Amino acid sequence: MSGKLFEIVTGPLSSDEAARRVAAPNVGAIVTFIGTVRDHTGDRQVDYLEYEAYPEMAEPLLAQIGREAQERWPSILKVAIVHRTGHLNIGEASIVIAVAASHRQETFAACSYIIDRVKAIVPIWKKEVWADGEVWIEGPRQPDPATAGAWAGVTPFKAARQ
Amino acid sequence: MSGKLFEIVTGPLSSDEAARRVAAPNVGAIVTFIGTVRDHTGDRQVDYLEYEAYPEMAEPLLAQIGREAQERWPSILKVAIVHRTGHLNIGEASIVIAVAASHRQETFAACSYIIDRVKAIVPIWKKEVWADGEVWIEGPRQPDPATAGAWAGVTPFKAARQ
Amino acid sequence: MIQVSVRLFASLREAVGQKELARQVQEGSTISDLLGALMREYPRLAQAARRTHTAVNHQYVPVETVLRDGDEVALFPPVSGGAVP
Amino acid sequence: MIQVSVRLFASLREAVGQKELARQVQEGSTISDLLGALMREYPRLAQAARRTHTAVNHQYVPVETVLRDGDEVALFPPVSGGAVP
Repeated sequence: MSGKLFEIVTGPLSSDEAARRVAAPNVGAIVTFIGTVRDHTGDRQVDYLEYEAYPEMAEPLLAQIGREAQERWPSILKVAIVHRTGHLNIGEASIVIAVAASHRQETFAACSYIIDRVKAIVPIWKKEVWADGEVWIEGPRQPDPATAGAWAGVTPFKAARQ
Repeated sequence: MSGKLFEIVTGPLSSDEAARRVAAPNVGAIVTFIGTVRDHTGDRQVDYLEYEAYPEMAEPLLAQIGREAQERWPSILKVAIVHRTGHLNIGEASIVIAVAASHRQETFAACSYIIDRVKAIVPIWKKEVWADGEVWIEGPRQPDPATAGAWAGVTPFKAARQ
Repeated sequence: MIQVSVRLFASLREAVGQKELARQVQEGSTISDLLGALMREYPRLAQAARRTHTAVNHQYVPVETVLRDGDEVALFPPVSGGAVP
Repeated sequence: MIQVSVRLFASLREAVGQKELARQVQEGSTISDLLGALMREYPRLAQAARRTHTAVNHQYVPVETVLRDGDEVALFPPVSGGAVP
């Protein structure tokens, strides 16, 4: 992994490495979120996942989500979001988020906001592969201001061009 | 670091290592909290910190806090809390908490609860050392049911013996 | 006529069998027009693309958006980066 | 007389100049009695121990707790593991 704050990568993720991307002498609290591949979805046994991304669009959207979090919680000093694509086995991390601040108060809410937004608007897809089949997991609907989850009011859309 | 879930250690901390302590095939979300040494407290410039613990009492209390979190949020599968003691330089981690669940919903609240409780009841102290002096930082008061912070109602006290 | 590139992802990519296409369309065409033409060309896309998301030059835009020469159009299913947990 | 060990931490440890003491006290003595005796023995402890927390055998207990033979008594300032952030 490089030192970029918002990145789509193909290799293994590390929360220590993500924490280093947001570290600074005035930082006293870092919250990280690690999304890992579960062996099941509901009652279905999962063999592995395949993640696919549209990196040229995903990385700017990750950066936008970082800015949104800092606007909502100005105490947040730095955010890093790294998403992995390709074949991921059970237990491997698909995403690592790191949120840094001088004091911890707002770091948890900001990190929770960020993972919700990533799942709502960033063009990344996953295919579940089982012993006897596979399926692309689709999000619930087109992201829009009314359907961006618990954090409504922030839209990923630009005004339509004419 | 070893594989213990609740531990006072003297060497460097790693959030990846803490996350591995709580990893399992049915885990899909891990939240970690990393407390790091800031270069300042208010307007005071800090050189380094000295952490001291009462390990025989601290480790069982860390385990108790883990159990409290799992009682409050039954979706939490596993908790690890590792605190470092001794001389810590700016930027080094003094505590790492890892909270694992199948789904992320309650992981942030549980992790926030845990760090608040650690600071309220676990016998660990820190001394701030500056260029021209030092001071032991003291918590606000004796921990008791009414003063355990935002999570009142859980007391660290056993009934007084007669 | 104007020239656009089309990026396809996930189930839509599999339905078409390609990651990227180059197409010429009439000036004034919308994404909707382009999508309709592609569905006629790739019948399996019609199945997969019931809930297609649309972006132009890395920005989400409505399907009514008018295309311009050189646009990079992206067609993909609802994002699931993913969904749960 | 009964025998107890005393563990001291942070500012209290520095005030006494030792991590651990062994003391004999009268049967029926409380932590409060022990602390009073130690403050007379170590005048600097009286300064440092204004807000002493007390534990016996790794459990927080009130200062009124009666000591038993073999108890490990701990005296320490409010915990700060730490305070901020």
